[in-house]
Amino acid sequence: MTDTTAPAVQLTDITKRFGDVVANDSVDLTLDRGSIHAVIGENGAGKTTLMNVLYGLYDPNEGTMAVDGEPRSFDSPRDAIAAGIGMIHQHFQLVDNMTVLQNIVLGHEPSTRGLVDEQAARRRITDICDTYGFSVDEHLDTPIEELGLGIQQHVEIVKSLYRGADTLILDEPTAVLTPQEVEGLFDVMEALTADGRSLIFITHKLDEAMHAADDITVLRDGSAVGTVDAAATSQNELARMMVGREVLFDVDSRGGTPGEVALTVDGVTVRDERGLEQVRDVSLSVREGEILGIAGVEGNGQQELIEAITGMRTPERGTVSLQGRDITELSRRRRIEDGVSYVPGDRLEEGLVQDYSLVRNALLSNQTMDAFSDGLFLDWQRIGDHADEIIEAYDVRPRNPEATAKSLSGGNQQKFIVGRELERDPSVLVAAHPTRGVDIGSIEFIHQRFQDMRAEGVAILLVSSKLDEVQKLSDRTAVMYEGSVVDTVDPDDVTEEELGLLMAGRARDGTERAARGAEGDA
Amino acid sequence: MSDAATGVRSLADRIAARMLDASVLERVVIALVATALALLIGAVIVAASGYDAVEFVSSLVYGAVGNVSNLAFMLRQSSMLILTGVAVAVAFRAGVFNIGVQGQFVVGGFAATLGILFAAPLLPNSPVSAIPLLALATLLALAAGGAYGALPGVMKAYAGANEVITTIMLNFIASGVVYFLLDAYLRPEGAAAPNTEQFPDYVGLPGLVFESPSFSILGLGVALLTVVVVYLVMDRTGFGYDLVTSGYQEPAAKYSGVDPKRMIVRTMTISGMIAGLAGALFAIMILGYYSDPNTFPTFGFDAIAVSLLAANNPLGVVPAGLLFGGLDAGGQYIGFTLDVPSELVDGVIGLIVLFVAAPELFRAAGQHTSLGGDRE
Amino acid sequence: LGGGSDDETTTTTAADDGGGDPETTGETTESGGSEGETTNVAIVSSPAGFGDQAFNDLALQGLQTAAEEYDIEIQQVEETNQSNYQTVQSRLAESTNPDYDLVVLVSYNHTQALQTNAEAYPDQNWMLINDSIDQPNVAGYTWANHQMSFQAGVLAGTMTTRELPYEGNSLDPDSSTVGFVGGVDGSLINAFERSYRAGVEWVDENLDVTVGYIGNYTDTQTANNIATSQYDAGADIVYHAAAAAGQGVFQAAQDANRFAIGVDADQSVTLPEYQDVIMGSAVKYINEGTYEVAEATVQDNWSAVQGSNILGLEEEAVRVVLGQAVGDELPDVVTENLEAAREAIINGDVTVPCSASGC
Amino acid sequence: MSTARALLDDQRTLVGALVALVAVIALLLFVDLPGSDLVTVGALERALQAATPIALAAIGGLYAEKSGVFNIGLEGFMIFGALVGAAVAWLLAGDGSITQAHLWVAFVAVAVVSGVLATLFAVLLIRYEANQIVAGLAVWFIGLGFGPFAATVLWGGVSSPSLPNIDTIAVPVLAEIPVLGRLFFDASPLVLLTIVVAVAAWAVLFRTRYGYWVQAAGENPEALDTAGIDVNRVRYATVVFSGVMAGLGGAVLSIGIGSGFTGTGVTMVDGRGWIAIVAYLFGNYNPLGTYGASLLFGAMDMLQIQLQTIGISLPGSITGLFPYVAVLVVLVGVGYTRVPSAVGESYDTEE
Ligand SMILES: Nc1ncnc2c1ncn2[C@@H]1O[C@H](COP(=O)(O)OP(=O)(O)OP(=O)(O)O)[C@@H](O)[C@H]1O
Ligand SMILES: Nc1ncnc2c1ncn2[C@@H]1O[C@H](COP(=O)(O)OP(=O)(O)OP(=O)(O)O)[C@@H](O)[C@H]1O
Ligand SMILES: [Mg+2]
Ligand SMILES: [Mg+2]
Repeated sequence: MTDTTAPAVQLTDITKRFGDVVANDSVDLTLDRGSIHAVIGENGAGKTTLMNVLYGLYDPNEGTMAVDGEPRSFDSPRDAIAAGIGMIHQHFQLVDNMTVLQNIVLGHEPSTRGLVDEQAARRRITDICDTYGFSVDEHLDTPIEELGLGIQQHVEIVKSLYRGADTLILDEPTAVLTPQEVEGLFDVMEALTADGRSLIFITHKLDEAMHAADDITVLRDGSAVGTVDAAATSQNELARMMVGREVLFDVDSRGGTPGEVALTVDGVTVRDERGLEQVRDVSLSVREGEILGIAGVEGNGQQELIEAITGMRTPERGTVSLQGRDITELSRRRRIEDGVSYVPGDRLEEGLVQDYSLVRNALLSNQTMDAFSDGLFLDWQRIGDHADEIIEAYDVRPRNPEATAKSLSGGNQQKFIVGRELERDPSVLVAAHPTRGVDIGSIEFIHQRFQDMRAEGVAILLVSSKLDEVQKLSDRTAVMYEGSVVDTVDPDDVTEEELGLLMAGRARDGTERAARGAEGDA
Repeated sequence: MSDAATGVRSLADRIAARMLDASVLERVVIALVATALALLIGAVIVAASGYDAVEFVSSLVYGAVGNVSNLAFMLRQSSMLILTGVAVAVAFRAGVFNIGVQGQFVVGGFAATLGILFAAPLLPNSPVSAIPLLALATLLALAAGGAYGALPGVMKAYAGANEVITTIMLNFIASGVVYFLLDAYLRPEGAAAPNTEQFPDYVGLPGLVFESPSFSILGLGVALLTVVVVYLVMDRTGFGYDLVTSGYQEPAAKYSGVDPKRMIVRTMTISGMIAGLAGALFAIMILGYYSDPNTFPTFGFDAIAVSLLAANNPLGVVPAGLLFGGLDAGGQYIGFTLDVPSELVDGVIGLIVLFVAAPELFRAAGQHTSLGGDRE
Repeated sequence: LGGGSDDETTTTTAADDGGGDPETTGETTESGGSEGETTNVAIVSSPAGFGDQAFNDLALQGLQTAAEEYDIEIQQVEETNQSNYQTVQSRLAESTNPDYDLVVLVSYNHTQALQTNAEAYPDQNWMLINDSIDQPNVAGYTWANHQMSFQAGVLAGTMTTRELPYEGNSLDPDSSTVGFVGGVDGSLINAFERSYRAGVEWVDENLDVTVGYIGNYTDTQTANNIATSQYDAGADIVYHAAAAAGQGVFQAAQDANRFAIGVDADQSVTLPEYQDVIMGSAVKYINEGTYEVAEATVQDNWSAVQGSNILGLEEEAVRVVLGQAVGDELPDVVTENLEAAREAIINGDVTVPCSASGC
Repeated sequence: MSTARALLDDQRTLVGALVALVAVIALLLFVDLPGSDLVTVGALERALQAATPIALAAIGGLYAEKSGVFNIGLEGFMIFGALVGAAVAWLLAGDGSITQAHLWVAFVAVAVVSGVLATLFAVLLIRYEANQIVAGLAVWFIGLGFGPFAATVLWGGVSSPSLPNIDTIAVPVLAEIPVLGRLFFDASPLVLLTIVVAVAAWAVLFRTRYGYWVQAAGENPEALDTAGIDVNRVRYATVVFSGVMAGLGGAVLSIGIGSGFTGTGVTMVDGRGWIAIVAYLFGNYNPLGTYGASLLFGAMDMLQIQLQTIGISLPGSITGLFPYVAVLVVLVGVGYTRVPSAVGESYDTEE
């Protein structure tokens, strides 16, 4: 603590390039001691990159950093930790089968005569917990994997504090939390700043930033657009800064009249690998020529639900029907053949084979389509042509069908997958986050294609964490919370704010909803 | 124009295209460098042990291709290695480590033997009977090898048992049980050796080009045909695509409609069937009877090296099989011409496998070609 | 270390290879070298390989003895894959540099392959150990394993109820159990086991024999475990028929302070470190067989050895020799019983189960 | 949650099974039941001996895998260990006879040589990111080739001459305890040493910082890295350790309780390296459980011998397969053993 008046962290002119991509373009950021500084921006704006630079994971191409007024440069997180900086990643860095205590002390174990001194560790952790009101010390001997995400996040924070962090970076800490857990986190953040620690808080949610932070810095396309006082700004101003233009709700004519019911989900309950019930007794239906949007905070069962529909997962109870026919027992392959297309949320692992060329990837999930084989053998000629068509229509770059999938940027990978799945002439399309990481121009094109397909009578189930996308495209919106559909609403009748409340497990008017999620519980 | 002819032409085109592919080129280079390095180390060890390294290498070459009968022996070993190599490649390609090819090979050969020994007395004692006998033997070998491969497949898919270990255990078990059955039930009255009786004279493959009692060019033909079929299946059919995709990226395969558990079982079954076929060829072409499996060559293990050297590509198995057949033949020749213990050749094969497993070693050593190539 | 197996650097030297080209010589099988000219002999191992201090080494040793006396070059071929015997044999038969006058094949593993090759190479002379083939160019030599094992049984049966204090080792006269440790449980070793058992019972019907098989001829550790287990269970003498692995039996005997019986060679001589526990060995003179055939080859006297030669007690080709250290301590009744049993077998009064080649 | 429970339950079943085994053995020992012929103190003594090489290799393999490297080359390292042990003892003695001191020096030499070989192996795996399964198999092949080769160079045949082994040591007083005395205190010191190693390995893994690092390196290397510990250094250490332990396991076979090196067939190691892998899987990556599992396999070996000795006649070629079948049964039964999640993946720090 050399200079108590100096800012906790001062980033000046930070530039970080990945090849041609400028992830951070001379960004300035000042974190005042004892304050919370929010960093917001669209996907790919460069938030995480900036934090990784500060945490010593990346070397900046240009720019300087000062901690407590002293210029610093970090070769590795070890240096950053030594300088009192802690980071809680989007993906927790915890060892699942080790206990909470072991995780907290990892790398900084107090030892006596070679053995880890558990008592000493326990005392220090309990101290920290008492100071900030964590309940982590109640679970010290529990393996991480038995704890909920909320507690895991607390463990991460305690771990940083245990290592002596004065400055904490929280990268999208609320994305995986329930609203109650978010509240709890905000309390903790307040207690930390009250104790003189400084926090950087990354989020996509404007209201959270305004609620929790003292200052807000907005990043766009790698540059810092500006820093505002959280108390003196509005959501509209922030949105304008983020996107670079006025944000308007362009609710398209939804047009058309939906036809017969194409997809029915009836009383479906799904458990995950760990045996936890992720979807509870969900029923819904999608008609031909209709888009049913599913909104919800990620991790509320959307993924498991669509996996049950597309045949990636077997539901524990309930039925899935296609045009009135029960397909619950059908394999994924049969469902593809029967016209269920699926844009998966995980493009790296599921949507593409990273080592395959685009031509070979064009065949993925099309293996048994008659169009691509002449009886016994595959017709690589036709598959190649199809790959060309997708590349052309969806503006996939580079325009090289022989390029391997892994050499494409995330957005281009996504466009290729969407193209492949949409061009199969499905009768039902299930899409998870179809425009994630996709640039604005391509988003419009994909949205247009969704609307065209609706006009052609395709039944579309759209899962997206982007509320504006759901609002824009869907004819009806179902909101999922803790594995259940809490409400199904008409997008024209509901504001984004009201949707947000539903997603947080509350009633539209903001009142605490009678614990509906608890039905199948206990 | 027949379909077959166009098929062959487009196949040839594709092979040519493949060979020009940079990543294939890189693999070829890695394979060659790995082999050369392993041989070099072998020669150094030979020299360090006080033997003549030059003589070692030249005898190795002479023993493989020095004269017609050496060549026949090499091609015989190569045929076996190509077949078993393809068996390994199929599984490895799908991401399943079938180390049990040796056991499947033993069981397949045993089934073929049973078929021949039990059916021969029922058929007229004439060369015409060869056709149904060989057909029966082949079918039985395919079935037995396939079943013995499916077993660890099921254990992996449905009980999570690591296939590397189960298949190795099943190798030991196959040899033990086959030996027991052979000695207890198939050894002719009064004979001491645990051998079955000789197959009827007419059961065998005609020598044709080479006048070797244990090698027929038809055997090599069977191996090459298998290679072509496997290549076509892997490269040109939806099933092959499923299989290879499972090996590259299982979640993507599952997404595209592959049932991963079933795929494991199927892959192991096919791999076992090919190994079983190798067993039949071994019993019919090489031995002409069946014997204690503990005395068999370890084709099933060497096949792992063959397949790896070929980057698990069925076409690549052919040159790799020829190379290892040559090493085998040369090694044997060394065994009875030089003092150098022939086990050394086994060690050299192990070194080749080791080096092939670490392509980064060569990349780091400056063998950079334009593309990264793929790692499995 | 047994016999001369460590000075096996004897190899062909191209310089004094004076053999003519065999491919062009006459029809007769007597194409072997005449005296004064180097005789080339190749010996191919059984799958157990050389260094087994039994079978393979004995055969080799006979050739080496012959080489001391005559001008013989020996080429050792170690090949442990039975499926390669076909090729190894034909490669040796075809070889012109040197041209082999005799190829010795150790063990019946060669039989099937030789059936083809003996006909295919009528000019090549072969010696087949432990089996025979009816061809003019094959000398088959089989030793009566069953007879010598019977004798071993007589030795064990006679001693198990007696006392024999020797350097801390002893026999328990109250125990009436002896042991047998075999290599692979199959026809060949079964013959050892059954004849041994018959020999024991010939001495006294009420004696017990416990039996264990290793599963191979190499795992000394398991051999040791089996023998120890048998000593624990009351056996005081264990006979082994397990080639190289048999050393484990001697070790176990030393640890248990009991006795054992060796096989093939006089193991109290070839393994002197165990002479304090080796009461005797069931010996077959394979070395004399190979010597005999090598000599016949040198002297161009093939007809003397050609055909099937089964060598047993009568030919004095197998017998039980008493251990070089312990032997002197044994009571006379041992020699008497052994001699009585030998005569009974030769006269046909006793039928030994199984045959020279197996059960 | 349920997986964790399952793991705990699994531990309990294992412990339960071991307790039951000990109880049955005790019963058979002290009560004069027909089974008492089957389970003798001698058989137990030999089971402990048979468990020793397996347990050593298994504990090494356990550490490597716990840290994220599947060392499938244990069998190969055992072959090298067996060979080097025999060779060094033989060479040291020269023309004289081999003394106990020679044997102990040979053990140290095995540790050093195995350590060097394992370091090379570790460099290939960690630095050059070799495929762990393939490279491990290669080590086996190399052992199968160069082991007998070196034996031939040294001794003129694939096997060594018969060599003496480590003497048993009787601990005064303790050796007098009935049964236990003979089992542990009048036994090969290697048996006792291995038990000590197992306990120490347990303590290090679960009670020291190094143990924490090993566990984290295999489960979530990034977490360890960001905690400031070099993941690859941890892995180098465990891989080298596994090579040394497997080498010592091999040396136990050739000069510890055995009598020299046998190089025919799959050599005297005869699959024990593979069984070691199963032993630590069965022991659920717990060194004590692993020792128990090794003992179980040792006992299995003895069981088939005892069955033969008391005259229950199964063909030897079939009873010899007991351990392999047992491995299959164990693997299918506990196939769900939780494998550390980062096993097989190489780890690069970003940038
Ligand atoms: N390691 C990398 N190599 C190449 N490009 C990268 C790398 N990491 C990030 N990028 C690119 O840098 C840009 C900024 O990414 P960053 O992860 O910082 O975005 P973000 O603002 O955190 O987005 P999100 O809200 O989706 O987390 C993106 O275009 C991204 O694709
Ligand atoms: N982790 C990484 N390692 C190496 N290269 C990467 C990595 N991540 C991204 N890249 C490369 O960086 C480039 C930009 O990727 P990035 O993900 O930033 O694209 P993007 O901004 O999402 O693209 P788009 O504008 O199409 O959405 C691509 O060539 C991509 O292959
Ligand atoms: Mg981010
Ligand atoms: Mg992007």
